[in-house]
Amino acid sequence: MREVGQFEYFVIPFLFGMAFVLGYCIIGMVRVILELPQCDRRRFFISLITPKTIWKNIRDIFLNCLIHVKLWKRKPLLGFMHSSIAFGWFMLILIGHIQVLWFIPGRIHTFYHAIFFNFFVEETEPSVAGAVLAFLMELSLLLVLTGIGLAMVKRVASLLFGMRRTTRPSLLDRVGLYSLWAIFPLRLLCEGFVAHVSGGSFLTLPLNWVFRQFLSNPDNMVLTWWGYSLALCVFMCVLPFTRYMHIPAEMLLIPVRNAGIKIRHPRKGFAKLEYYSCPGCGVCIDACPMSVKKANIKDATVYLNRQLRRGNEKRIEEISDKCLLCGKCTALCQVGCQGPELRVAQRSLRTYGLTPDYAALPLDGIKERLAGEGEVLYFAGCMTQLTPAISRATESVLRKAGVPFKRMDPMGEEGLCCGRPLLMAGRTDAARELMARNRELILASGCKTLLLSCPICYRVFAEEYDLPGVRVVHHSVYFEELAAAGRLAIPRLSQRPLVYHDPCELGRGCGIYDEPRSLLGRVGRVVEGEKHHEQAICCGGSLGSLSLGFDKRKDMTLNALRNLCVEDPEAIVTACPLCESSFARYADRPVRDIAEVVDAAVPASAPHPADVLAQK
Amino acid sequence: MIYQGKQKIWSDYQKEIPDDHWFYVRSCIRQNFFPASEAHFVKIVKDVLGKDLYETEHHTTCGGIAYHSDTIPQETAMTIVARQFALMTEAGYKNLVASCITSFGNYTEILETWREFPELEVRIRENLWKACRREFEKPEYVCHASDVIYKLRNEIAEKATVRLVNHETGEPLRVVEHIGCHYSKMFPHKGVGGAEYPCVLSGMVESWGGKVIDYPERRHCCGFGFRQYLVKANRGYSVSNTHKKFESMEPYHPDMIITNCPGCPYFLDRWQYVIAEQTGKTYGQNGYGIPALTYEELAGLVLGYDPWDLGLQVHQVASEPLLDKLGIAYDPAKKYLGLNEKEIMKPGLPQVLKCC
Amino acid sequence: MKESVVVIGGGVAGMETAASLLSLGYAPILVEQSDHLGGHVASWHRLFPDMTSADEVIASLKARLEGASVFLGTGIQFVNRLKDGYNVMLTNGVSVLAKAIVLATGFRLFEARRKEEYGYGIYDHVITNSDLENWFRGGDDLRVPAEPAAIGFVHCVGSRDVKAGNTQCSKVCCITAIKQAIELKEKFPGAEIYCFYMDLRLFGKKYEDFYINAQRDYGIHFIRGRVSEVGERIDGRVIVKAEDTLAGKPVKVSLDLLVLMSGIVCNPEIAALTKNVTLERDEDGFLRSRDNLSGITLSPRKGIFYAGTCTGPKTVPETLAEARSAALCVHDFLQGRA
Amino acid sequence: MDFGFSLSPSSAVNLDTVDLSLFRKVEARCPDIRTCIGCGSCSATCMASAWSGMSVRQVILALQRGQLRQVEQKLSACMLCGKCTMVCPRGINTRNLILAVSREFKKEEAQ
Repeated sequence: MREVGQFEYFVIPFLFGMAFVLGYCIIGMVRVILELPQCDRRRFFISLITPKTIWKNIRDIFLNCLIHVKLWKRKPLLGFMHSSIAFGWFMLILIGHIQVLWFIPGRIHTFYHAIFFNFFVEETEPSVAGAVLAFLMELSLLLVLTGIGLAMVKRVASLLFGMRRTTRPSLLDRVGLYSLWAIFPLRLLCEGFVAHVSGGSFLTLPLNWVFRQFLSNPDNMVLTWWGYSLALCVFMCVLPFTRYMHIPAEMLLIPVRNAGIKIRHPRKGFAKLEYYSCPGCGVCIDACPMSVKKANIKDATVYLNRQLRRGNEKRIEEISDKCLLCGKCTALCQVGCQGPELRVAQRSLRTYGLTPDYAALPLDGIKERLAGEGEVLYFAGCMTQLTPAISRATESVLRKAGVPFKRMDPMGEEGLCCGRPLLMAGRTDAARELMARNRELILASGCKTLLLSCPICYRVFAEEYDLPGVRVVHHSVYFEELAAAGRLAIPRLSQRPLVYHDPCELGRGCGIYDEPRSLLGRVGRVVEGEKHHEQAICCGGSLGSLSLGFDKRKDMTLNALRNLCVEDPEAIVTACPLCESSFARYADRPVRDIAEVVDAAVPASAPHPADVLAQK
Repeated sequence: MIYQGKQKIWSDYQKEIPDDHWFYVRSCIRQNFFPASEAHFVKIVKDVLGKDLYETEHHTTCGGIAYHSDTIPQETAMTIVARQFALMTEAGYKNLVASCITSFGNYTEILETWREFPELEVRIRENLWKACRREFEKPEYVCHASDVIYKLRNEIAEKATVRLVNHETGEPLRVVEHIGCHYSKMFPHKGVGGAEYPCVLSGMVESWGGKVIDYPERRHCCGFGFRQYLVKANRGYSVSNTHKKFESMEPYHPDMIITNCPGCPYFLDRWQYVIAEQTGKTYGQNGYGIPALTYEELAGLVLGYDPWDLGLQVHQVASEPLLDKLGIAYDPAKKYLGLNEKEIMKPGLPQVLKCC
Repeated sequence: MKESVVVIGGGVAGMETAASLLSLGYAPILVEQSDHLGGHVASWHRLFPDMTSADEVIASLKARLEGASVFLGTGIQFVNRLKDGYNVMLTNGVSVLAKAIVLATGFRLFEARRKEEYGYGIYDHVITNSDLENWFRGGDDLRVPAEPAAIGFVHCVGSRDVKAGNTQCSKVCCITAIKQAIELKEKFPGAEIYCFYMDLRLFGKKYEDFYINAQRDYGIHFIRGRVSEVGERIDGRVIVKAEDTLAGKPVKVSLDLLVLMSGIVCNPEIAALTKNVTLERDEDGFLRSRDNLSGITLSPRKGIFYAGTCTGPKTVPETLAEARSAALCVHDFLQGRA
Repeated sequence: MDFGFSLSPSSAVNLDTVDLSLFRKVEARCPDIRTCIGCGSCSATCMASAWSGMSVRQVILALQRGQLRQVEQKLSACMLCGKCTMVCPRGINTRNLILAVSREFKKEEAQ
């Protein structure tokens, strides 16, 4: 009948597809690496030979690309669906190659023998190894088929998979999707036809028995092999132009990211990898706080990635400007696509006819006022100027704790912005100029601690400023430390439920989740909103969005409030002046900054612990 | 422009102007810059129309220039004016006629102020008594000399030998009338026709056959503005005002401007030269300027006086094109001959503005 | 027999008062000088804030007057005080004895011609708010050009102006100007529309929405500054000068049409009416109520009541509410309760 | 000839000839610019206004009056902190407006 080594024409489509997709990916990879700035490229190459990162890369690729651990965490069914396809397919390829190595080692170089193995061999299952391999193959195939089945269910009932909204696939996406769906049933069919010759296992052998009951001419089955090969070909040929490009792209993304490289240009190098790594799953649509309004759905990161691939400049601009930069899409994204960073990079591409000039700022006067030694320097920030209750409470708490401090921006006097809003708008140069001035002031003040009320300021001071010898701390953390050290006598007041809202910049931005909760826990009973920690919902007031008007934000704030009030808290506590103002506008219960809550809890007349000690 | 609308306004601002027996006070500026104008006013009123007009050499400035230049206090200005009134009372007249718009405004303002604050009048009477032992009665009527000509305009028209029409085409001349700010802007009811559409000059123009031009900036000041001109640093502002007016009237191609104020004809005339030098632009035809005349000069022209006797040669802008349009004969050779044919010297010619 | 009440003035205030008196069981006698009911509202096209048709408002008021005695084209010769009521002598020779009189004598629109500097009646393209409404109603007006490129509105013409003799705010002009500006913009979408205002007083329900719409959706320009003077250009367009007080700079603009928002001033005919029966008037010339808080419809005299704009500028809904209130006061008075 | 004085340019804004091109461009990006009521909240709250004269209100007005140099001068020290957006009673997205102006502004056109 058939002999190993005989060439069959039906493998040509597969070989063509394989050659195309490999060529495309190799060229793409080289281009991406070349587009990296030189320093980043060097860093990447070094990481590839550093054992620590090698191990990290392998682990990440395995866990993320094959197992989809993030999806498992989010919704096991969704995770199972994805990992069954990815891991199952991977196993098919892997075991396929083991089979080739085992039975026809001379053919390993042909590529196609591993894919069409059963066509070219006979009687493999009598050996124990053959039977085990065949069993494993069919187990993997079953896994993939289960995944495909689930995928089909998901297309009609995405809510079962924890996704309220999902993307509308493009035409090519559909072609890719249907060809992907076709590959594995076809493979089952093919292998079913030849199982009596090639051998098989628990799936193909019964199938083969059924087929042979009514199929007389076994040559007809060559057509199915053609179908299988063509399905593979179609899938591989459209792959670069569909969401499935994420499969190869992510494998490069992981090592590049692990090398510590950041997005510098929205279209080149790392950014390109990011948007090609987007699987288009649409998790970010539900994640996006703007999605409460239907009109904003098309502004989720998945659409940004799609438009970046297509080069639709107008939409790219719109999507980039609208985003609140809350970072929730990144937090939930299984490939960790950095939507906000992509957008900021896009914003920074623009040229402006007007460049700010901060030369007129009376630096000397402020320096003179700030001159001192070793005190805490409190920078309230612009937004806190509009919520004086926060700065007053902060000052009061500091006083009660006996912490000597100086205000960097007293109410009503010349103040500077921290520079973060400019960075968010992509005006990096202006931001750097402003930051240089702030830095000068801070260093001139001789402080050892820079205390911030506003997470927006906190993030930029912590991440972007070079302040040797100065500790940058947010008041929620600082007060928790004071309380833990016994310098703030907080009598545990009650079991009243207080919900804590994670400000985007403090939570997802800087990873500060626990200290505010533990501080708040000293005053009352901390309850959580429906979504919290890295899944917290932006208040809608973010400075990150450039184009979102005031009237467009109300629904977001209401949605975030709804989320916070599931446990019917007595008050909403947050640690950001902007969140506080946004919520206070529409909330049906008190909204407080954590500083206000702490200040109210610490008795005004309480003797300072240090004084008490001194008296003893 | 709805002419009937203007007539309706004019009917609301009918000012009572006495027919005869006037006490005439001259203008400081006009005596110097346009002496022939005042001379011809006296001549026309007294000799041509046979009215009673009294003048005294004892009258002084009304203090208006000093007052508007912030160099004397109001009380001083009032006392000066009180002395003029005393002269009038002593001469037995009750109708005051001022040659100067600022004087007219000054007299009106002071009388209105006394009406509102009678104690001030008492004090001024004391001041005057202490200063020169004089007493006065307030005039029954205060008029401007142009009010008198307005009143007599039809009598003049009857005696006129020239009409304000282009003698070649028969078209009425396009005349810009410019009213001094202090005529009716302070007290609209004290001026003929009010402040917005005064008809003291337009009445003369229409009565003598011309056509009045209404251009957007007709209300604007000539640019003198006292402090604006008198302080050299402000003169740019003064000339800019005048420039604005000329830019606004330019599309109407006016043949002439007539004025009833001492400063206006002077600045509307002289600044045309300065504007021409600074911007290279002239507003009349063929590089000439637009002649800016006093109403007396115009009255003199229609009555057939010799242009050089009327003093048209002392204007910066040449009046010859206007005289040609009107068909008035003049002898170019006599332009710069003064009284008794004495040579008064020819001025240098400017670079840009065309003069004869 | 039903008690007679004389209602003087057949504008919306008089009509509503008479209708309310009718339903309270009295025999109102509505006296109107002109030949039609509805007063100023009858000459208007649409009313803010819902763009209600003025004709519909008048028609529904008329419908409620069924059964009342209405004298059109009739003035008042004199009113005499009797021992127990008043004798009202009408110009048609009818003499009415009534215990109560309601004055609903309304207002006059400020004679825009008196602001001479704006050139109403002199320049070819200057009209008033009332001329514009007449044009909206389909009346011909040669002053409105076929395709204006720029249109201006001057707020407060004759209002809040010592020089015009009226220090009061006419209350309705701001919103009327915005309404008319929007209507004109709808008719001439290509025209730039400028509103020159001293203050914008948009106090009523939905007024501020009107304002935002005018700015946002119609792109109407609001310039804070009172027009100082208007001149006519050689091409017949008007040139308007004002100070842009927010910029601190003079501003000028050429317009194809200028609309003057003539204000509400007192009706001078009140003087003749109150010859025999003295009724005090405020400094602004409007009738003085017994008090301006709780007795706005009460005159200082027993049996004489006020309704609507005879006591000061008011909007249509305020006028109607006040008319009903006046009818109730009359009722209380005739029942001996006040 | 030097008279020692010269014509001074008019300070009046002539709306007939005013250059609104920048305003129109900004308006297209940020239509709520039209709804400014000139209340001055933005300037009053501005962190930079004290030392730079920064004023969004005046920028909006200057755009509508075609005074491009003033636009530049009144915007020169913006730190984009967003306080003006927070306080605007009309909800104008002033940051977007400032960015739109900065993008569309051309120095050479302002001369």
